[in-house]
Amino acid sequence: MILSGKGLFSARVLENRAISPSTHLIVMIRPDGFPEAQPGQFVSIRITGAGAPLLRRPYSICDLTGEALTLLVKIVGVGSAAIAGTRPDEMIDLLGPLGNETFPDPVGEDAVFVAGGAGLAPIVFAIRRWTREGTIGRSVLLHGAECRDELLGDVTGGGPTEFRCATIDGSEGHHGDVVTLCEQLLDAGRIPTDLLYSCGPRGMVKALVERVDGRFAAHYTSLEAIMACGVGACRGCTVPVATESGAVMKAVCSDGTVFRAREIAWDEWKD
Amino acid sequence: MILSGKGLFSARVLENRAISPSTHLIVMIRPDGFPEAQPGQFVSIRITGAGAPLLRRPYSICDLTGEALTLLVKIVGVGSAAIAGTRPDEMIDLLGPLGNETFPDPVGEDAVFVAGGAGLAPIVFAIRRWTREGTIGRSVLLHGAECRDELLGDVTGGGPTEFRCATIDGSEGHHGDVVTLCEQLLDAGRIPTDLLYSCGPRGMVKALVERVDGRFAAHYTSLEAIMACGVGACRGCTVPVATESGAVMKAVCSDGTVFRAREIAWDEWKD
Amino acid sequence: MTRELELRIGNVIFQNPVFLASGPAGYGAEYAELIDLGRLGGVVTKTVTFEPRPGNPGRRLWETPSGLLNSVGLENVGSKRFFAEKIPPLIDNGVKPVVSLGAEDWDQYRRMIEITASVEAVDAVELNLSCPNVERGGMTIGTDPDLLYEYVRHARDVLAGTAIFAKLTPNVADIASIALAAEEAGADGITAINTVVGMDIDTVDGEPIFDRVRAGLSGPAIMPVALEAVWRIARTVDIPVMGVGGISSVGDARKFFMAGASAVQVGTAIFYDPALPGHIVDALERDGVPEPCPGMREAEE
Amino acid sequence: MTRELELRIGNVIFQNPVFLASGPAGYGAEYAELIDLGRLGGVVTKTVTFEPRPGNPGRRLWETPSGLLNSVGLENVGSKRFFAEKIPPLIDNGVKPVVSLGAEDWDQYRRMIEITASVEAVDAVELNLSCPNVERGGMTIGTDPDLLYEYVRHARDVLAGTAIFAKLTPNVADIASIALAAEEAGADGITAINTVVGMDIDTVDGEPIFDRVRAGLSGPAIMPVALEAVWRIARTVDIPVMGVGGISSVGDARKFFMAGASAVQVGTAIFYDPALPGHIVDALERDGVPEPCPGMREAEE
Ligand SMILES: Cc1cc2nc3c(=O)[nH]c(=O)nc-3n(C[C@H](O)[C@H](O)[C@H](O)COP(=O)(O)OP(=O)(O)OC[C@H]3O[C@@H](n4cnc5c(N)ncnc54)[C@H](O)[C@@H]3O)c2cc1C
Ligand SMILES: Cc1cc2nc3c(=O)[nH]c(=O)nc-3n(C[C@H](O)[C@H](O)[C@H](O)COP(=O)(O)OP(=O)(O)OC[C@H]3O[C@@H](n4cnc5c(N)ncnc54)[C@H](O)[C@@H]3O)c2cc1C
Ligand SMILES: Cc1cc2nc3c(=O)[nH]c(=O)nc-3n(C[C@H](O)[C@H](O)[C@H](O)COP(=O)(O)O)c2cc1C
Ligand SMILES: Cc1cc2nc3c(=O)[nH]c(=O)nc-3n(C[C@H](O)[C@H](O)[C@H](O)COP(=O)(O)O)c2cc1C
Ligand code: FES
Ligand code: FES
Repeated sequence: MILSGKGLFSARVLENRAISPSTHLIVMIRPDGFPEAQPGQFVSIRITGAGAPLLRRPYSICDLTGEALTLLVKIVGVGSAAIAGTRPDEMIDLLGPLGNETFPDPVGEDAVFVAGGAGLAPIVFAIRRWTREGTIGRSVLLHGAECRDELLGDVTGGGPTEFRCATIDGSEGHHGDVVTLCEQLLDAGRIPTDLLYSCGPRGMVKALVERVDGRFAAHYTSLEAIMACGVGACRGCTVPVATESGAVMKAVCSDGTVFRAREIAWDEWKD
Repeated sequence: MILSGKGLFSARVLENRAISPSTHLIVMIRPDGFPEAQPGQFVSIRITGAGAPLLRRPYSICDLTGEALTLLVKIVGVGSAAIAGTRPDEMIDLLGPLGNETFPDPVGEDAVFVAGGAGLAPIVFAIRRWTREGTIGRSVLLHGAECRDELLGDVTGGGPTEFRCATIDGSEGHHGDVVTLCEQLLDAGRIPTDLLYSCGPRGMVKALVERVDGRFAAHYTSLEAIMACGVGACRGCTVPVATESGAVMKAVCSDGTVFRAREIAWDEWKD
Repeated sequence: MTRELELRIGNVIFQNPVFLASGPAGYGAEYAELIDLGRLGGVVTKTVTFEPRPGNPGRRLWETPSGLLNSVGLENVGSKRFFAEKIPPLIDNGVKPVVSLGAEDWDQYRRMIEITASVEAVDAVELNLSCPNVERGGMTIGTDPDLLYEYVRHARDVLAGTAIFAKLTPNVADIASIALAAEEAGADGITAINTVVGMDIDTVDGEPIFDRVRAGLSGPAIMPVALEAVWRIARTVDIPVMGVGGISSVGDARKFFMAGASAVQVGTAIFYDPALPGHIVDALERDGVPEPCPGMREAEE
Repeated sequence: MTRELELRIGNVIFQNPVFLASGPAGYGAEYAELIDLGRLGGVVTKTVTFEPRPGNPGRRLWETPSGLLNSVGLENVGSKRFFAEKIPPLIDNGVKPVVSLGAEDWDQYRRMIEITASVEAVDAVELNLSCPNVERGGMTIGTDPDLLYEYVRHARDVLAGTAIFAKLTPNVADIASIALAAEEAGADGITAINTVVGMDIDTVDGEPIFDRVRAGLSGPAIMPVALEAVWRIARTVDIPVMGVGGISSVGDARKFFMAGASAVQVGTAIFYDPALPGHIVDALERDGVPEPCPGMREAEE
């Protein structure tokens, strides 16, 4: 599927709210002409100012309504800090919507969402949209983080049926990693097994594939990779995908961001 | 003369006032231990933030009292814009005081000061200090700029006996360049001829040397050059100075900033 | 004091001297929604090799201060699919392709030239004699004037009437002498520069960023290096030079013309500023192409 | 997994492997108020030539993206004044000088080596075989392994017991082979890299920034280039390598050790952060010297 209509936009910041000590929810006025987008698509933001980093920074669309475009930005370096520091009325230069493969609509089925850290962003978009549109059955969101301060809470607005979190240090929710939480809930028969949607650190997604993937009818994951062009041109963001004729290189930006998790040649994909 | 005591300091901004559309007067709390300095000395400021320009930016001391250190900053590029954008309570990382040759005290004599644009800074320091200390006789400040908006006005506080300005476009004061103004005042016998102190664009100082220098007992000028170290080490800021055995290279930062204007080999010094 | 916009190489005409560099823009089509490709002098397509190449495993991109390291490794669909699928959409949309031909080894290279000769729609090629990411061929050819002569000579012999640019690596002691060898072998123009060899290390895991360790540095960091290479080459050869390397503003493009370039290519900058190539065309249309610096043609000091 | 801080070259001991690079810090004394020179492994003094040199006319410095171009042209006071006036204050203050010796031509070089041999206080030198700013000698020597061999060999023969570092230019196709020539000629260590050749143009007056056109690029922009050079050299020679080029943080310094360097030099960064060399010493004292990457010694792919 090739989604078209991408372009360069300048978006005015409406609201910038810290939802954890290091993460901001940035709501912008949807720019004129900004195309319809699907969960799993992203925008790429130009960092400006004296000698800012060269490359744009990719951010999943966290929500898109008729009026607003929302991003969830975790501060991890200079680019994210600049974006998280924007104030209402400032303009953000963005390229998008990018990505051609998105989270497929559950069309009424139940779904489990596993989100690690800022991987929550595209998951939130999926839950909000499908809940608004009534195309999802029961939805369970499992959100993992290192500690309480890293948890992003349920920022889904018209959220999931059920929300649970896990912290490695046990400071809130399940004590341990979110994959183990998922496993335990599966063992206990407490969560549905139709669809699994995930986004988060590679280690988390890989663990999902190894430990729980087979127990779901399908597992879709939105991947991240360092990107330059965002449009499939530079071949910089590739991920090895297993095919019958061996691993082939797919571009996360244009062949994704969403892949069937078990197709990824995880062992050949180094961070 | 080698002035010592230079060091790295962090100075808190007390006040930042625009004195023209492109120029700011920045008053900082004099940092603990910041040494005594003389007119013609400067500080070198580190521009921070993501990928800011590498080199520090040199700024003449515009005033130094027991409590405050003042700079005059004209916005011409990214570094000056960053400094001019600092807000009260922000800290400025500065290296100084730098420069070993300074404007000599007039010890009671009369003096003419010619300042082009932001070249006003070290001149202001000289006038304020010598007026405070009562070591100067009659003082005339001639200040030139392109147009009214570029004029900095008489920011000297306890200022000179007389202040005149010149604008190239005639939008304020004498219509024409400040050197011609100086020449006319000399011709009319309206200004003293003991000492001339100058600072400004090279073209201005060169014209002073060519056209009026000989009519003063002495002419001292504070020079500018692109600098890296600011301490005489890198030999990047050199100016050719005529000596009996031909031109020798002197460092503006450590052999200056003040030179006898007629010693500069102006024709060999390209900008 | 400005020059005409049109760039002519034999019978081949480019409407203006602003190109997309080989690689960053892929096959062109990927950027068609973001850059008005038809307004440019041409699009140098990403280097194609006779057989498809999967490219390098592991990380492929890494930012450095004002620079970008890449280790894409010439991933491409191979000559067959390239000419069948990638060239027609460009031509159909009024985009002028300059086909970048890779050289893995002599045999592959000959076959690549041969198939290119058979494609009538293509009348301009750039020989990538300089990619630092390929083990065989690539960089070796670009650093050895004799070998380079052979490669260019062969292309010249087979591709009559085609405009041939030889793209050089800066990772040599004297790029001008390499350019001279290309000129003598019959190249119609020189493209300079390809990426500068570099690497980076992840201090957390204590390992090189890239599986293949070395990568190619591009972006503003290398602009002064590219500019000097263009200056030196333009003083040495009589054929036109395409300047490339770190151009990230209209002013940068102007510098390359002043250094003696007849055309410019924009690479890395399109990642953050896809509007730049168009802005350069605007500026040249408005102000003309800058003349070379007066000192450019003077004898070497 | 860390190494000792002390660096030993024969009988010459440096208390730690952190140095100031030749040039930016002048003769050392200029920075004495800002950098605690006695805490460092040593200070490589700015290159000195037998006769004094006035340096280049015109502009000497220009900033580029994350880089600095310089065309100082080896301005120095000459060997006589250097040994009489510049070395004693360093020694008296407990600072370890490494004397950078310039090579204008064979004759001047021989006299430079001779006078150096007569100064007992000096037991470490760096041969600057690579400055791009001098017309005669300089870059030519550093790009020609045979010539370089002669120069290093001569220094080795005359300066018995002295630690000799050969400083190399990156402006070559294969810096490792040059390093090998230096090792074979008897150098005790390699310093890499000197500046990368570059230039810039003033778009307002349409003239090159520097009178001599070409200049040397330093600073963070060249860090990936320097790191790769060090990696390649360290895999090739058995003598210690001093890494230099764009080090602007403690993390950068760590990268050079991981790439195989036995010591690091800080140049351009002291202009904006004079505290950096001290911070690197602090970090090494706290965490030890990082081990080379596991892959560093493996056979070349
Ligand atoms: C398709 C996609 C969607 C994303 N969505 C979100 C989101 O919704 N919210 C969010 O907070 N983050 C998201 N990210 C990650 C975000 O792009 C990076 O955190 C950001 O680019 C880091 O930039 P920086 O300048 O702050 O950090 P840097 O200083 O550049 O680097 C900090 C760390 O981040 C790593 N990094 C740098 N660039 C990237 C990159 N492009 N992708 C992954 N890691 C990188 C570096 O290796 C380093 O470890 C997404 C990434 C991708 C590829
Ligand atoms: C000893 C000394 C004292 C100075 N005192 C003052 C002062 O009191 N007030 C004031 O406003 N300015 C002063 N300057 C000039 C000031 O340092 C420059 O305007 C500033 O460095 C420009 O930095 P930027 O990043 O804003 O401009 P850039 O973007 O770097 O450049 C803008 C323009 O300024 C020129 N420039 C860059 N660096 C320098 C430099 N170091 N010196 C001169 N020109 C430069 C460039 O060539 C360019 O034309 C002084 C300079 C020196 C050497
Ligand atoms: C991601 C990427 C891929 C590249 N691929 C190629 C290529 O296939 N063939 C080629 O000749 N040059 C390739 N290059 C080099 C560019 O064409 C150009 O020579 C170099 O990047 C310097 O220009 P820049 O700084 O404007 O990018 C590539 C550069 C980048 C950044
Ligand atoms: C202003 C300046 C002067 C230099 N002078 C010399 C020199 O005299 N001798 C020398 O071997 N290298 C000289 N260099 C090169 C540095 O020693 C160093 O090799 C290079 O700058 C790269 O390191 P850096 O990026 O840390 O500065 C000079 C560099 C600069 C910036
Ligand atoms: S970022 Fe360029 S191909 Fe994905
Ligand atoms: S700036 Fe380094 S000598 Fe003056």
